[in-house]
Amino acid sequence: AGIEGAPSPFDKGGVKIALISYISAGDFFQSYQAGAKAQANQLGIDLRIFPGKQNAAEQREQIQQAINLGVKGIVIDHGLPESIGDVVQQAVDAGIKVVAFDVNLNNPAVPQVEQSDHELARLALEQAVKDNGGSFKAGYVYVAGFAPLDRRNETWEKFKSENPAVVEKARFGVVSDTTATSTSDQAKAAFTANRDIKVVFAPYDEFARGVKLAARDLGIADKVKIYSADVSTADIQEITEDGSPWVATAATNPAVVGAVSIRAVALKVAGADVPLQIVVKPVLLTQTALREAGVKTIEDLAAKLPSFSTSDAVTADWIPAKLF
Amino acid sequence: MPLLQVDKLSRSFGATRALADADLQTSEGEIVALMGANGAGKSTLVNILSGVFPADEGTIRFKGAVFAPQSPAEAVHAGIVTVHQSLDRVGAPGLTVADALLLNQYANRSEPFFLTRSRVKRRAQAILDAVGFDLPLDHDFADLPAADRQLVAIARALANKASLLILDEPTASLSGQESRRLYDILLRLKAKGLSILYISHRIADLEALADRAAVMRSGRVAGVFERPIPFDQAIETMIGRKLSAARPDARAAQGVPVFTMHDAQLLPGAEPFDLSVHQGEVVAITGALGAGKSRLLSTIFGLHSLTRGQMYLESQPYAPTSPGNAIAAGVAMAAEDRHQSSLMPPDWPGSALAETLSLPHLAKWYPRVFLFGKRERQEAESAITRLRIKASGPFAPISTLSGGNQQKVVLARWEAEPGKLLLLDEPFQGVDIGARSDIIRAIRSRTDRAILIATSDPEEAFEVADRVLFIDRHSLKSSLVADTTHHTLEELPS
Amino acid sequence: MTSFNEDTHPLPSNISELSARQDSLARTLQNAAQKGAIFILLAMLVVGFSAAQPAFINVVNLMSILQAVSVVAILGAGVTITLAVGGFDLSIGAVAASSVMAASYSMIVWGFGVYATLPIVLAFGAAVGLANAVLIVRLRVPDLLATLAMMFLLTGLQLIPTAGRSISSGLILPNGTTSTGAYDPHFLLIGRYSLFGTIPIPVIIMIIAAIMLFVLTENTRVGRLLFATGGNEVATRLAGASTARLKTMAYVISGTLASLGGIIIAARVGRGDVSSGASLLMDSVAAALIGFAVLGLRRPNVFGTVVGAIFVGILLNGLTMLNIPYYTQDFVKGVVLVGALALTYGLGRSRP
Amino acid sequence: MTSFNEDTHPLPSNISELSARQDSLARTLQNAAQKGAIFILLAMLVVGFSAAQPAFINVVNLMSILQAVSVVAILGAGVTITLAVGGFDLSIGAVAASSVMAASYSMIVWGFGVYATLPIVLAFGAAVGLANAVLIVRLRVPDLLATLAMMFLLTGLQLIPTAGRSISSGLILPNGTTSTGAYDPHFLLIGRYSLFGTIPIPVIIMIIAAIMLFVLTENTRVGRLLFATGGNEVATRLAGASTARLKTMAYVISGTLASLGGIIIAARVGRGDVSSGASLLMDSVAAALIGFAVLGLRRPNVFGTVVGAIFVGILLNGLTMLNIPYYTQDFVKGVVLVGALALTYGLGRSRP
Ligand SMILES: Nc1ncnc2c1ncn2[C@@H]1O[C@H](COP(=O)(O)OP(=O)(O)OP(=O)(O)O)[C@@H](O)[C@H]1O
Ligand SMILES: Nc1ncnc2c1ncn2[C@@H]1O[C@H](COP(=O)(O)OP(=O)(O)OP(=O)(O)O)[C@@H](O)[C@H]1O
Ligand SMILES: [Mg+2]
Ligand SMILES: [Mg+2]
Repeated sequence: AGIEGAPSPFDKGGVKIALISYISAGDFFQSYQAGAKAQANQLGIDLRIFPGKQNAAEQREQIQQAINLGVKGIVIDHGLPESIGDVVQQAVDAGIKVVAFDVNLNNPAVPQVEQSDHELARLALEQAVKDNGGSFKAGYVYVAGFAPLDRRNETWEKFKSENPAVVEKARFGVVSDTTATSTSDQAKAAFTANRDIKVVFAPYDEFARGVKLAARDLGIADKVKIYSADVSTADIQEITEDGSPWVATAATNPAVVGAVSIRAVALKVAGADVPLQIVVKPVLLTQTALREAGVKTIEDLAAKLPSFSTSDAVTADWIPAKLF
Repeated sequence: MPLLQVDKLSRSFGATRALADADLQTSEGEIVALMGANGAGKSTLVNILSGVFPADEGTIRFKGAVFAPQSPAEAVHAGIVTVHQSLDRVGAPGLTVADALLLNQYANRSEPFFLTRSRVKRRAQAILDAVGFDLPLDHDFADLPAADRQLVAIARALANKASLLILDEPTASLSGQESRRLYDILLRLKAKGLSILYISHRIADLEALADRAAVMRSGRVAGVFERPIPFDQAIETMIGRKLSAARPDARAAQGVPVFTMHDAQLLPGAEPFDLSVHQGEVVAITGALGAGKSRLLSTIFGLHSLTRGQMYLESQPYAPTSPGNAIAAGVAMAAEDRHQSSLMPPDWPGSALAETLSLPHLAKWYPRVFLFGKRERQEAESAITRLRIKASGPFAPISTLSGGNQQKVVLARWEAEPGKLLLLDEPFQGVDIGARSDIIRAIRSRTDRAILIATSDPEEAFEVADRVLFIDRHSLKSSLVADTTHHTLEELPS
Repeated sequence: MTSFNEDTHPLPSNISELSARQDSLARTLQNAAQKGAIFILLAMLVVGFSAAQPAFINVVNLMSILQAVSVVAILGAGVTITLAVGGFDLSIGAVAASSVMAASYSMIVWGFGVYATLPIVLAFGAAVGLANAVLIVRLRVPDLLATLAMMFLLTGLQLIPTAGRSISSGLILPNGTTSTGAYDPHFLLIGRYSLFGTIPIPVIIMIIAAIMLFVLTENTRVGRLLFATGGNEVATRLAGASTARLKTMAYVISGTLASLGGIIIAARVGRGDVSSGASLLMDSVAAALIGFAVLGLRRPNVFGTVVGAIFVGILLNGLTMLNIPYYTQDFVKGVVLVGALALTYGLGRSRP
Repeated sequence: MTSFNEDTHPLPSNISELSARQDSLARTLQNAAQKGAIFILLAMLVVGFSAAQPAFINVVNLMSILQAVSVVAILGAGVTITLAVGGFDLSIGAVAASSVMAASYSMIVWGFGVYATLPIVLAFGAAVGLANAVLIVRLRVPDLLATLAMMFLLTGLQLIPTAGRSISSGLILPNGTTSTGAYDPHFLLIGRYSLFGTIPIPVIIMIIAAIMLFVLTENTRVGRLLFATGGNEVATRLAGASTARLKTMAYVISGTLASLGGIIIAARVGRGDVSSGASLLMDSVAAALIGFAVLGLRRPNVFGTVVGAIFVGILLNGLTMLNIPYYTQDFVKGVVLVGALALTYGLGRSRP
């Protein structure tokens, strides 16, 4: 089933597009995929989703597999530029249109959709300064080696050098099966050792959840404030809960980013021009704002905060406006 | 100059002095029998000579030079080849019988690096042919019955170039036929100048082979006897007392049979037979290797089912489906090959003497679920005195007992509780002559049950039983009533 | 598995080197050092950490250490039981992870409360244990293989009902309906309440589970038979016990304990979080294996497992207090482990 | 491990059920079905996938399947060897991951080329294997425990030189200097070049390694002794072999193979990525264990391991082609595994 009035090949429908993820597990990526799928449905795209297992070598195979399958376009969702750069070039050479999300391939033929981790971290940190002034003792949750966290870390490092009165007293973090509880175990140790920590920057919602649990367990929820990035329904509930120390998070809607990625690749397949950089702006969600608006779930959020649920980035008149 | 000269060799395990200043000599072309009660220190001496562990004190001279092997490989390299007592030290599961036969050759690199299946088979067959044994070369070693494992160990040892051959109870699970074949080979090797140290509790072995007998007692060599060896005197030196006539008085079978088999067929194609065992009666079953002794006993114990026929226990139909079933009905079995069938590995819970004893009786001895109380200890202490088990205490790890003493513990286990029918498969493997009569007396002192013993040694059968049955191709053939007449091997159908 | 035992006994002990020659004082000392190696190390850690950071030794912190290790200790006890019967349960991590999902699903999608959810989740764990047992006992699939397959199966299965998303209030199901349930506040107390304001419930659960399993394995008939099955299955069968039933029991206990661990995680996190359970598995296996060294027993034992879990917990907590970067922590954990093991196993065994 | 073997031998056969009663034709058929279960399933999968998606069966796709499984197969072969000596190497995943880091460090920080990097990395793997062997053979730490400790140690160690960051060109080291090296293009070819444009180098490496190890384990003296060590260490020592040397050899081979796997990953990925190799351990263990079932051997064997790896590779590739979501894939993998195992092990063993 094609779309009437759409440029070829979307007028006939059944366009094969591959979505190749580096990571599939977790709410963010599932939500991203859901957005992509929804957008693809509307455009009559036959979307092939390749599962990501945080295995860069396998991602290479999958790109090759997609080429074998004869897809018209490929969306790359995260990954390591070094490991996929050359296969992406192969795909481009084979006439396949490629769009990348949050991975800088440095390839003029490959537009990049960005949710801008730097921007996310900056928004959260600015809020922290607004709430606590420019001088405070901070705890910081970070695990190196995860690209988004590494990028958010760059902003944190820059922030520290610009605000010398902000002191990082403790740095901890675990990524495991039970990221939240393991992080909370560490946070408890860190709080116990450093009673003067007033602000915790936890730029990943699982981290923030763990820190909140620790603060609650230690009975110091009223003495610390947590700033984070990303959002989910569960997060909203945790943030708006009575006495929650989790006061703000900066986030984009992953579903929207997914949709934008599909639109970008569709436009390229249709032969339209697409900017090389497509930024989906994050929004800052504070505890107060969420409570006032009575937001309970992501869906509420999308309904009450249109800037969260839609993006006018890369669109065309033949693409239906409403996503869900 | 003697080939091997052992001087004042000592070795202790904790408080136990397993070897205490033992002296021994062997010369080329001589078979020296090493006799001694269970726990006398025979295997300890063997282990030191074959490099399994070192001595604490004393010297060994081999071929004139001081010899103190640090590993089994070193001993083998020097020309000392050993068949060890326990059968769980022969081969490995997952390897074929052919591989097990060639294991020494693999280890000393006399086989080429690359192997082909056909070559391995050919070489293994050659080893078997040299000794005239017949074994299934392609089978997994773990599937071999105890006797066949023993054959593997012997064949393999004989295939090595050795100047001293040590055999620690090589005939413990062999029948007369294989034993006699082994005698032939050993005598031939001896004629070629090989020196052989031979350990056995079977007088028949020693009569056939020994040029000299060294008798060990409490870690020392207490006496040396030249051929013709006065066995009565040797045994007295060994156990410190005269051996009373082991054969107990024959008793008339009492009342109704405890256990009967009717028209029973063990395997398809085997001839059906009848069997009945009466209360207070000891019936022995003997026959060649693979004749079906173990099959018969384990069928009664619920490990297999009859292909035809019925069994009755005290006139009730009896058809156990598992050992648990059989035990509940009052039938107990001490299986052959104690390592596989009865003992826990070292250091594992349940590996102490008392715990080995109590395993089948836990529910009876500890009805309240928790293992509190002294029952286990008491039972163990009583067994130790009753059967003269040599151990450092009721909770001595079973692996620190000598082979014969381990076997006594296994027997004591089933002797500890009353029952209707007791099945003993090769019960006297490695048990010394003195202890055997102790055990028989202990077993017979209870008249409340029937006992069925499987043994490959006909002499032993006549020694212990009121009645001896002969089994061939999985079918019971003839029944001989034991009497004081001394049956010789030749009288038996073969 | 018997192989552990064999590994530590290059030769059965009746032919192995014994230290009788050494004079008995030295021997006793060495023996004590060997048995106590882990405890000596533990004491050194505690003293060191307390000196460097006095807050380490306060009760609240000690409680948070116990709380942190409770799940691993409970799962480790399950591994211990399966090790005792000569098996190995690789599925516990996945069982715990899917129990988190099951608990969340029960409350959020089905709208059940704590009293319905607990039995459902525990039954789920027991059922997985039973399935493992069927594979192992009936179909004779080797333990590692059967539980590994089960691990993969559960890792996938837990994601299917929600199409891979985590479960929290307002979850939109694959069929489009929005679920209206929420975590029962009483359920959350399991993870968040502290008795007398000091002893967290998970710690109490851990202690009860540990004591029960300790008594079961060390002081009961069944425990003896469980170990006997692992030591020599044939011998145990010939002694009249049903090893099939014993093994089944071990796997069912292990599965149930894993789901108990999952319940605690769910009650701490307050949502159904997607994970494979791989790191939980590794940590519990580590605890169970370190347990071999505790008291120098060299065999699976529940007490050792719990001590092993606490040992690692103390190490990680202390290092975090000293603000040691996380990547150094794994390294230190490895080094300390190797050291403790070398001490326990290496002592008194000078000969190769 | 002996325990595998014991599992398959519930009773020594002289007291176990004999199958002689069954008539021989039925038995032969059953035997064939049992030995071939995995192959029959494999054939069914291939036919099914090809029917549903013709692109599945083309050469390029089959090669990418082989390429995808090459690392797992190589690591699995290492696990197989350690299983053969009755041990278990849990550190291989970590060795592979740290080899990726080592290779990257060598090229990017030290500026070495491919010819210096390869021996360095392989030597690193061998050294880890040796360290494992020292723990196991000299200090008598149980295999699982020693290699688990090594796993933790390496997981931490690999992060220390770069303070936990991935290694790519322009990396800023903890001491503040910027590294100037880059991946040697020749090194990258190891992961990315295809012989005759069709056969990728990793596949060739896998085939060579598999053949060498297959011959070593199945057709040499040493191979027999390795299996003998695993089956009965005491017996093997008493036969005059040095089981210490054999075990050491097995762990060194295993470590070296793991670093070889790491080299392939590094050459495919093109940078030192911290997260690489997370699931490698489980996947290789799975391959090695599935290998037991291949040909119905019920013991570790290199051929089976490779087939096991390919089996899983085909399954995952086909499911992906059919656009099955990732969580369903894990589930299907588990179900197929359970099925294959039940078939192989369950057949011909009707009695519990
Ligand atoms: N008809 C048959 N079908 C199957 N196996 C048979 C048959 N006849 C003989 N056998 C073999 O013979 C062996 C008989 O073993 P069994 O242990 O019962 O004999 P045994 O007399 O106790 O031998 P041993 O003296 O070694 O204890 C079996 O292992 C079996 O392999
Ligand atoms: N590892 C050990 N630890 C403690 N005691 C041991 C150990 N090995 C042997 N012993 C003891 O040493 C003594 C001699 O044992 P040995 O095995 O040499 O006896 P044996 O003469 O071979 O007896 P058998 O005829 O029963 O085989 C026994 O008392 C035994 O308990
Ligand atoms: Mg002996
Ligand atoms: Mg027999």
